Order: sequence, then structure tokens, then C-alpha cells
Amino acid sequence: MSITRLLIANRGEIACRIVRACRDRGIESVAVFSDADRDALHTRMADQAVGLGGTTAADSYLRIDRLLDAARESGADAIHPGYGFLSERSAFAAAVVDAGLTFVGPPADVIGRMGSKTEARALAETAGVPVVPGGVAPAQDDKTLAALAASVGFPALIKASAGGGGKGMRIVRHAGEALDGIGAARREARAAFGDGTLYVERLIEESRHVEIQVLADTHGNAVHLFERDCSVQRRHQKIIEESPSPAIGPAVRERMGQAAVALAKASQYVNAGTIEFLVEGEGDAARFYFLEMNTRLQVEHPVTEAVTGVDLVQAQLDIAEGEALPWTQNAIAQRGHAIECRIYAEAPEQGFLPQAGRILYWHPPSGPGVRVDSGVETGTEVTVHYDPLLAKLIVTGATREAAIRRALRALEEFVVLGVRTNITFLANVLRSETFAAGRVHTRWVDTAMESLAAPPPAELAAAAAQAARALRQDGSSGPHGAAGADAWRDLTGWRL
Amino acid sequence: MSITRLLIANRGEIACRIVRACRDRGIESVAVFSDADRDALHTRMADQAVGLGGTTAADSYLRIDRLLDAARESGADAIHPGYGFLSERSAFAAAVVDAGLTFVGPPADVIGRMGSKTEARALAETAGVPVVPGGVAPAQDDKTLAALAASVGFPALIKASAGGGGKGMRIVRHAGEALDGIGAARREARAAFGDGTLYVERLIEESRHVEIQVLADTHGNAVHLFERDCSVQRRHQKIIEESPSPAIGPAVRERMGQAAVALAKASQYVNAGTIEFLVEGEGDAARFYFLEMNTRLQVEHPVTEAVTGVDLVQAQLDIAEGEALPWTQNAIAQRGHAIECRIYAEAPEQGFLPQAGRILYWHPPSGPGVRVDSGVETGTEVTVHYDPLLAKLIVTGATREAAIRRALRALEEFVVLGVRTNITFLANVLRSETFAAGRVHTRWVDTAMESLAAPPPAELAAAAAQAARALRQDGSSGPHGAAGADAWRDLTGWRL
Amino acid sequence: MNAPKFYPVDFPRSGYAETHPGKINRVEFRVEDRRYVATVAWEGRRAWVHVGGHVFIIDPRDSDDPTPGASADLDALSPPMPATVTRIDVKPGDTVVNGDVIVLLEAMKMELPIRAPRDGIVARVNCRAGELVQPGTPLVVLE
Amino acid sequence: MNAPKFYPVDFPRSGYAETHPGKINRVEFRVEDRRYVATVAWEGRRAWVHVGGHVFIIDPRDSDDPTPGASADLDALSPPMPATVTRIDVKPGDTVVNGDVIVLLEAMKMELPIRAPRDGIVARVNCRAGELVQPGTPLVVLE
Repeated sequence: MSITRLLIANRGEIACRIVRACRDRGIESVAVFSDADRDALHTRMADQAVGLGGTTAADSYLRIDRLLDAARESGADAIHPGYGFLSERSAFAAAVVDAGLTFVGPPADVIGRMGSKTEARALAETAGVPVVPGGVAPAQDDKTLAALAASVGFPALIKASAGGGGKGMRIVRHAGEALDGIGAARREARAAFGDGTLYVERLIEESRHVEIQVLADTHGNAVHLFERDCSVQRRHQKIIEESPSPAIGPAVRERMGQAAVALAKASQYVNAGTIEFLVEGEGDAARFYFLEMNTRLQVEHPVTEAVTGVDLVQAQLDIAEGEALPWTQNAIAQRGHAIECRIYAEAPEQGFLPQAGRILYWHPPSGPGVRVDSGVETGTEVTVHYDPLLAKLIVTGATREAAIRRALRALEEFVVLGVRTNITFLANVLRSETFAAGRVHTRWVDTAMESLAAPPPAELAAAAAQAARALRQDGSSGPHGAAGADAWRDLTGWRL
Repeated sequence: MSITRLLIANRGEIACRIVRACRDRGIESVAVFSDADRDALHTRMADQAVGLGGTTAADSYLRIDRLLDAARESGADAIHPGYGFLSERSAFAAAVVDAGLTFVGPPADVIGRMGSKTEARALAETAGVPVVPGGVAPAQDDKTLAALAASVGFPALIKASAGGGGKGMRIVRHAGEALDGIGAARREARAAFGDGTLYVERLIEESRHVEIQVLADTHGNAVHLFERDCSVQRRHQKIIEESPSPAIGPAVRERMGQAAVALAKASQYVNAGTIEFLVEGEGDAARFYFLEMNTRLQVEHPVTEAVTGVDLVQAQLDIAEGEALPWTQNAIAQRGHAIECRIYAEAPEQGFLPQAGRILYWHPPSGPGVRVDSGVETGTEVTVHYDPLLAKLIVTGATREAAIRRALRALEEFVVLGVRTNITFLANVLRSETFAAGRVHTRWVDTAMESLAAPPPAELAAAAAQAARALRQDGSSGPHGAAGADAWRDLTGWRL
Repeated sequence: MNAPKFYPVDFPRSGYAETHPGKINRVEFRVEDRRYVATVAWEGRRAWVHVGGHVFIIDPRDSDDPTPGASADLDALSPPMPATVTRIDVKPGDTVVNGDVIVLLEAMKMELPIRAPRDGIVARVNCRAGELVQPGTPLVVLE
Repeated sequence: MNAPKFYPVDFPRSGYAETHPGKINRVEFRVEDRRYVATVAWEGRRAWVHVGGHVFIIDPRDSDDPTPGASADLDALSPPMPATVTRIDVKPGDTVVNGDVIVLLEAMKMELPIRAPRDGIVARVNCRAGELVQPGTPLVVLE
């Protein structure tokens, strides 16, 4: 079934990336937008844009009925869910197929199976993939959950069963913290995923997060596209990802890839998916444990695209059209080193508080080895309603050292004014000795905040203030000039 | 000799690209600028910027004395010449070395040898590389040149001996055109390169231009980085380049690579260079003839970077520091397909007339597989003094078809207002059946102008006019709104 | 052909013309012999300055020594952004200790705890659970 | 530390503040059921419109049916851009044929021939070799 018009059930940078994939493929794109996103970049970029109404996610991008109406109205023959929102909701995949449309993702039953941490875990064990001690409680009341936490042992991790991306997740260090953690995780899980079911597992501390990208077609073929190391996390939210991982050796890399393919085959997986592993130790002595499977495109998929040369969204669309994978495992190789930095509207110095406001100036970097996937531009109003991810910067270099330097160059070129971002913070992470040495574990950022969120040089702050004052006092520039017509006067001879 | 501070003896996109290379390497950059380029992007991007004075190229970027002064003043220990300007002037390379600085390029004697078309040709013949009939006249008077043209046979090509890039080049179809062609070529050669020496060769019509990138170190190692097909030319000026070439077969590719390496070794070449071949025929039946060697970085070098993963400017700097090449020939491979489109300020409908003016809005494309190397941005004043190349768009795709579609998508995203460009024209070339079939020869663009420079749909023009009128009549937008403070009022509550 | 149809009301919200900021100033200066080129955008008389990889927000009312970001501007007991009150943990007369969670907010799908900036006694509570609150509104006042 | 040094005159030319255009309007419309989003920038009352991969220059004085680019605006006997006159091939009274080169200009290192737009007789020559000429200046007038 060839796809000719694709509805993108998402917003922000990933919706823009999928619109571009449609253009790159020569098919039509249909955006959907909430009332808050009428002027958003993804709304404008697509060939068509259909309003969903509503403002909160629950009233817009999570409304299956409205999305199917939009598909009908626009004549779309397929739906891409992106990540987040409904991407891992099996009911959505089922409803799309029931409506006679192609769902760009795995079949609903596979999403259900792998989305359930219990079933995914059981399947992993069957497939011979090591797992972390833990499980879903037989009942979801506080008492049962707290008892389960005690049985897997502290520190324990309470996680949304439906979730991902660090939402609905809490660490409980001893029995006394269990009820608070369970309550908070359940509330966030309900708000973010509409499902408060929780999962408990033993927290393996100072571990790394290394995941394997897989692609599987409808003909029973599956390959992996190597790993992404996503150990740089703040409060369980990935902020920097890279490939290859500096932590694992070639033998472990190969075993992880084989384990991921085995699990994909065991679950009858179809389309793009990611198998997340927790990694302890280093090099070829590293041990890995199955964590969960994400049955969708990942935020950090461009890292894999950069090192393998495979366009994952095109691969998803090819698979959804029933094409067989064009490669054998041996044809896929990593070349060079790629790093992704997630640009968030947030204030790292204030506990990563999300920021809202109008972007006065948006100037992304460019040049050799630089890719920017953005969902905003100059003039975009960043609202409080959705995830504060503004853009992703992906750099590629011949070596990890070259990629780090290039990322630092690109972050320095990246100018965002009007909304605070984590750009400087990301640069501090990349400049740190710990990151340079490849010794980051998933809790490292949270423990190194004092140096990572250090204030900038005082003399630079003073100079910036002086510069602003000088401009303010200059009639031809500064706020008056900036808001007025000076540049235009010079340009055209025309006056207000 | 490690390089710590690099002076860039150039302007525009290539100066910006080399500033980025310095950042990517962790060394300091020094820009130079003419009076017309005080506000230029390259002037701002570098760590330091030194004024050369002057406005014309001859008074600024071609002034060896001022460039050496600037290097002294700024404490630079090396000079990168970019392309054009002094990059192939052996006297410049010699002066740089005499001043105790590192020249990022081949030794002066090699530039002299390969820059002379006669010597390069002789060397190619010695190395067993086939050449096109032709040569430099024993004397440079009109009569001797005209006689030489007659002896190689018509159609003949009159070219600047010092040149490149289509400047100082004329086709002479019969004896009666010879004097006009010689005169025009000599004038342009003098203006562009300060050297009116001309070279004459037999014009092989409907041929392709395919060139091989080579890298050679100071230890006698040389490798090639495969080919770039630069057959899409308007009036001998390349506008679209790609790799791999759709015209040559694998056996020819290998023979061309070997020939290029043989010539590089025969000439004792050092640093990055390009060996240009004229290609007749197709596939493994194609025949190639040595055309000339460019002893510098090419405009189109990013095409090679995209398919091989090798950063050519970093390689140039490594070689200049005395490093040995880190690869053997077998370690270098082409992956995927890359296309470069040169964005010029020019009006294709008016014979590619160069355009000047202020860029009111500059919005380059981004996303997967897209690289933009730009020398301008919103607000830049494009002047008449230098080459009208604004930027280069480089796209990469898994296949040639994917790369073409991606290039079309990126060109459609590319918005430049305030100065006319060739963006639509480039899209027309990419959309043509001839290009899609890979059957372009170097004169094809000039013969297909009627369809390539076709006017846009009339209904779109009418709609654009209606839109502009509607905005003009709306007090809150249009020219008044655009020049006024409306957006700022909404944003801040502050009024003029 | 059909006449082009304009949709002046549907897109964008504010009519058919979307206006954009994007106007900036640039300033070059030197500190300790290093050259900096700053990019400055204006929000009224408030300047956003990007320089040397850092962003500074310079308010006319600020002292000569601005700290980066807006932390100095924030009253710890008012919401840092538009948010919904999900829980209020205190009532007037309660004693609070520096760091106690006083109000729980939700915005952008994240829980945002508002904590006591010092030890004290709650004088007034100015919000209700479920209410959408704005930056600058004091949610809770300490005695 | 040393006090920061400002270089208000050296960079850029016009003082230390570089001002930027970049303000645009956007309009959505449909032609033949295809949706277009146009980007519009202003040069006085002249509009530059990007839509569907094309750029149109819309002058208030133009008719309702603009052609792309500025070709309609150009007098073939005046320079299309600032350029230097390198050669003048005619004098008053000469007969010229449509397509003849009348004046040779140079700009951006390219030779730009100015050709006769029709058959005619040269009435006046308004330029000298070596002169820098501006767009809109008639170089040669035909009878």
C-alpha cells in the first residue's frame, strides 16, 4: 500500500522533521494543530494543516477521534504518530487501522505487548536477554506498590508503565519515601499518558543508558543500527546523546545488537523501535540489562542517521508500505561520531524550570557537520502547554573529540533571545572532564550541577550590561531603533 | 609546526567555513576585510578581524603586502588562502613562507608548476594521463594565439592560464571569432587574476566535467577521495556538483582515481588538490582527458566531505602541520549521494546578471541531510565588488534520486528576499529530465535556458500580487507594519 | 483557473499577517584583549544580550552587576510561569521551614514545587487548587 | 581585570550598532485548492514575495499581472546594477540593430554587454569609458 498523503499526529520539531521527510519522498503532508499552535512552524510547513481545537494535549494531540476526523477531512491515507503523545498507545494504532489507514509504526498488538513493561520483560527473559530485578505490582494500590519496592530492594525506581521520557518517574531510596514517590509518579503518569499504572524496579546506580535502534519489516527481517549512548540525563530526561558509545567495547556492542534483534524477532516487531539497556562497567567488561522497548521513533534518532547514513523516517515509511529491508546486517556500519544536544526552553540554574515567551531572535548554527531539527523560529511563541523542546542540534565528526569540539562551536553559534534555554548548560556539559573522558552515568548531571550551572564570567556580564546601556542611550539603535524604522529608512528612503 | 592562529586570506562563505574549521579544531581565526566588508559575516565570525582597506579585490584581498601585515599584526602563524583571489598565486605562497608563516596549501613551486597549464599538461603526459589537444602559445600576441587556435582545431577554447571558475574563458567556433574571443578572455583574465596569459585547447563538445579530489602529505603519501561531477555549468561556471558521478562506471572511477594519484605524486604535490578531467561517453566506456589541476580547496569540496566523511579543511591543516595522512586508499569509500547547489545573487532570466542589494530576509533550509555554508545573512549588503556567490547548499541522500528530491525540498525552503537569486533556476535544473537521467554535458544549461528559466505559473504571480496589495492596505501589517513597531507593541506593551 | 481564495481570518489567528521580531543590534567590544561581538534583542527596554556563548537579560532597573538569567527577579512564592495550582500544603498561621514545599504547580506536564525561601509563618494564601496562576502573582505571603 | 573597552567607531562602519531587516509578513492563500504560505518582505512599498519556491517583486505601480523578477522594470539601455563602463561602441547618429552591443560594462568581475532593444539611431550617449554608472541612468538614448 503506497502512502501518498501522510497525516502527522504531532507537533514541534518532530512534526517538522516528518513534513521534511514527506517532501524528501515526494508525498503530501498534513499537519494538525491545537488552538495554541495555529501559528506554529509545523502548522505552516505542511502541505495542509487541520485544526484540532483545544489547547491542552488532552484536548488536542491526544484526541484520537479528532485526529481520525482530520485524516478523513484531509484525505490522508496514513498517520505518523511521531514520539510522545499517542505514539505508544496501542488503541490509537488500532483505531488508525480500523479507519482503513496505514499506521506508521508497529501493529497495535506489538505496541501493547512491548508497551507493557511486564510482558516486554518476560519476552526479553524468554529471548535470553538479561533484565533488571523488578516488575509491575499485581495490584496498583499504594500498599502493594510499596511492598514490591521493598522486595526488589532500595534504591528503587517507580516508573509509569505507559511512559517514557522521564515523566512519571521517581526514585525511592528507602521505605519511608515510597508513598510520596508512588503518589507523584502516578499523578504525572496520569497527566502525561492518561494511564497511572506503575512499574517498580531495582535502581542500578552509576549506570549508563545505552540503547539499540532496530528496524524490522513485515517479511520477518530485522536489523540493528548500532547503539546510542544517552547517559547524559537531567532528572531522568536525556539531554545529550551520542553514537558510538564511549563506554562499550566492540564485543559488547555486537552482543547488544544481537540481543536487540533477537528481542525484536521474538516480539514479532515491525517498523522502527529502540531497545533500551542499562549498562554497568566499561569496555568489553560492560554488563547490560534490558530496560524497556520504545515502539516508536526516538527523539535522538538523528544520531543514528548521522553515523549509519540511514534515514530512519524514510525507512519507517518504506516498511509501512510493505517494502522489505534493503540491507543485511553486514551492510550497516558506523562511520565517525555523532552527538545530539537537545535545546530546551528551560532555566538550568532554577532546577530546569521550563520557560515560556516569545522568541525575539532565533539563529541556529550551520556549516560542516551540523544538522539542526527545529520546531520554532524567530517570532514563535513558546507556550506552557507542551514539552519545552525547541530544537535538536546534531553534529558529526571523524572522532569523538572532533564531534565534541564541533558541538561546542555550534552551540556558541546558536543564538536564542527572548526565551531562556539550556544552550550554555549543554556547552558546560560538553566541556567537562567527565564527559570528555566518556565517564558519564545517568545521575551524573544531577550531582554536578554546581559546576555545570556555574554563573558566567562576571566581566562578561558587566560588559553585556554596559553594551545594553550604551545602545539604550543611542537614539538610532537600542529599543527605539529596534522597534522603529531605522534600518528600513536607511534601506529604502521611506519614512514613517 | 602546529598552527595556533590562522589568518584567512579570503571573504564570503569560504572564509566563514574556515573560521568554523578553526573552531572545530580549537585554534584561533583571523579574518581580513576590505572597506566594503566591514559588516560582512566573515568579519564578525572570526576571533579577530583586520582591515585591509580598499574596496576592489585588487586593492584588498589581492594585496599580498597588506595580508602579511595583517598576519604580523594579529600574531597569526599560518595563512589559508581559500579559493580564488591569491590561492593559486605561487608568489603569495612563497611570500607567506618567506615571512616565516605556514601556507595552508602546496609549496610555491608546485603551485607554479601545476598552475602553468603547459607544465601541468606535460607532467600529465609523462605520468601517462591522457590530455586534450592544445597548449600555451609561444607568444601571447593576438596573431600567435589565433594561429594556435587554428592548429588545435575549431571549436577551440581560449582560457586564462592563471585562472579557473569560468572567468577569462571564451569559445571560438571559427577563425573569424578568434580575435574577439582572445581579447575578451585576456581582459577578464587580467581583471580576475592579474595575469592575461592565455591557453588554447580543442573544445570537446557535449563532454562532462569530472574531477578527482586528492590529498597528499609531506611524507610522500597521496590518496584520492573519488570524484565530483561538475557538468552542470552555465557559461563555464559550475552551479551544481555531485558525487558519485552518474556518468562513469566503477572501472573508469578507479582508473581516474589512480591517474589522479599518479599525477599528484609525479608533481610532488602536497595538501589538497583537484585534478579536473573532461569525460566523453558513459559508464565503463567513458574516456577521460586531463584538463587542469586546481592547487587549492575547491568551492565544491563539501560534496566530497559528505560522501567520504572526511573534513577536507581539517585534512589541509593536518597536512600543513606535517602530519601523515591517517588513511590508506582502501579506508576511503563513498557512502550515499551528495549534491551541491551554488546560490548566486544573479538573475538567470537576464543572462545570469549579477545582482546587488540588501538582503531583507535570509532563511536557509535545515533538517535531515542538509548542510548550508553561507557568507551572508539577513541584513547583509551584497555589493558589486566580488563574486556573487552567497551560499552553498549541500544535501546528502541514500541514492541519487533521494538526494535530488531532498535538494528540491531544501531549495523550496530556502527563502531569500531583497536580492534576486538563482534558487528557482537551480530547482528547474534538478527537476529536468536531462538531469534526472544523468545526461548533462557542460554546455547543456546554456542550450536549455528556455525551459530552465521559464516564468513561474501566472496564477501564482497574480496571487502574490494580490497578497502584497492586501497587506499594503492593512494598517497593522505591510510596509507600515513591517517598518513600524507593531510586533514589538504586542510583545512588550511599549510604544513609540 | 479559479480565482485565488484568501483566508484572511483562518490563519494565523491575528488576521492574515504574521509579524515577526528578529530585529537586532550588534556591538563589538573587548574584554582582557579578547574580542566579543554581542547580539542584542529588545523586549521593551529590557535587553537580551548574547555574547561569548552566554545570554544575559539586562533590565534598566538592574544594578550595574547583572547576574545571568532572571533568578534575581523571581519571588520564590510566586509562580515562575503560567501554571495550574495542583495542591496547597499550607494555611494561614502554619509555620514553614526554608525549603518546605508550600504549593505544588503543574506546567508543561511537569510538577513545579514552590518552596519556602526562609523560615516563617504563613500570613495569607492567595490561590485555590485548580486555579491558573500567572508570574508575579504572590501565591502565598509569609509574615 | 581591565575595564572592558568599547570600540564604537571601528565596527561596524555606521557606529557600533548594526541594525537588521528581517521583519516579514506571512499570508496563507489557496490557488486551485493548493495551499500556499507566502513570505513577504518590504522595501518601502515594494513587496518581495516568496511563495511556492518562486520570488515575485510586486511594485505598487505594477499592473495586476506582475512578471517575476524585475525584467519589466529595466530599460535595456541603462545599467542593471552599479557598474563600470569599459567600452562604448556607438556615437550619436549611428544606426543600431536589435541585439547590437552598444556599451560594455564590468561589474563583479564579469563583462556585461548592454544591447540595443530594437533597431534605431543613437540620439545621445550619456556616459564615458571608465565611469561608474548607476541603475536607472540612461547610458544611451535611441531616437
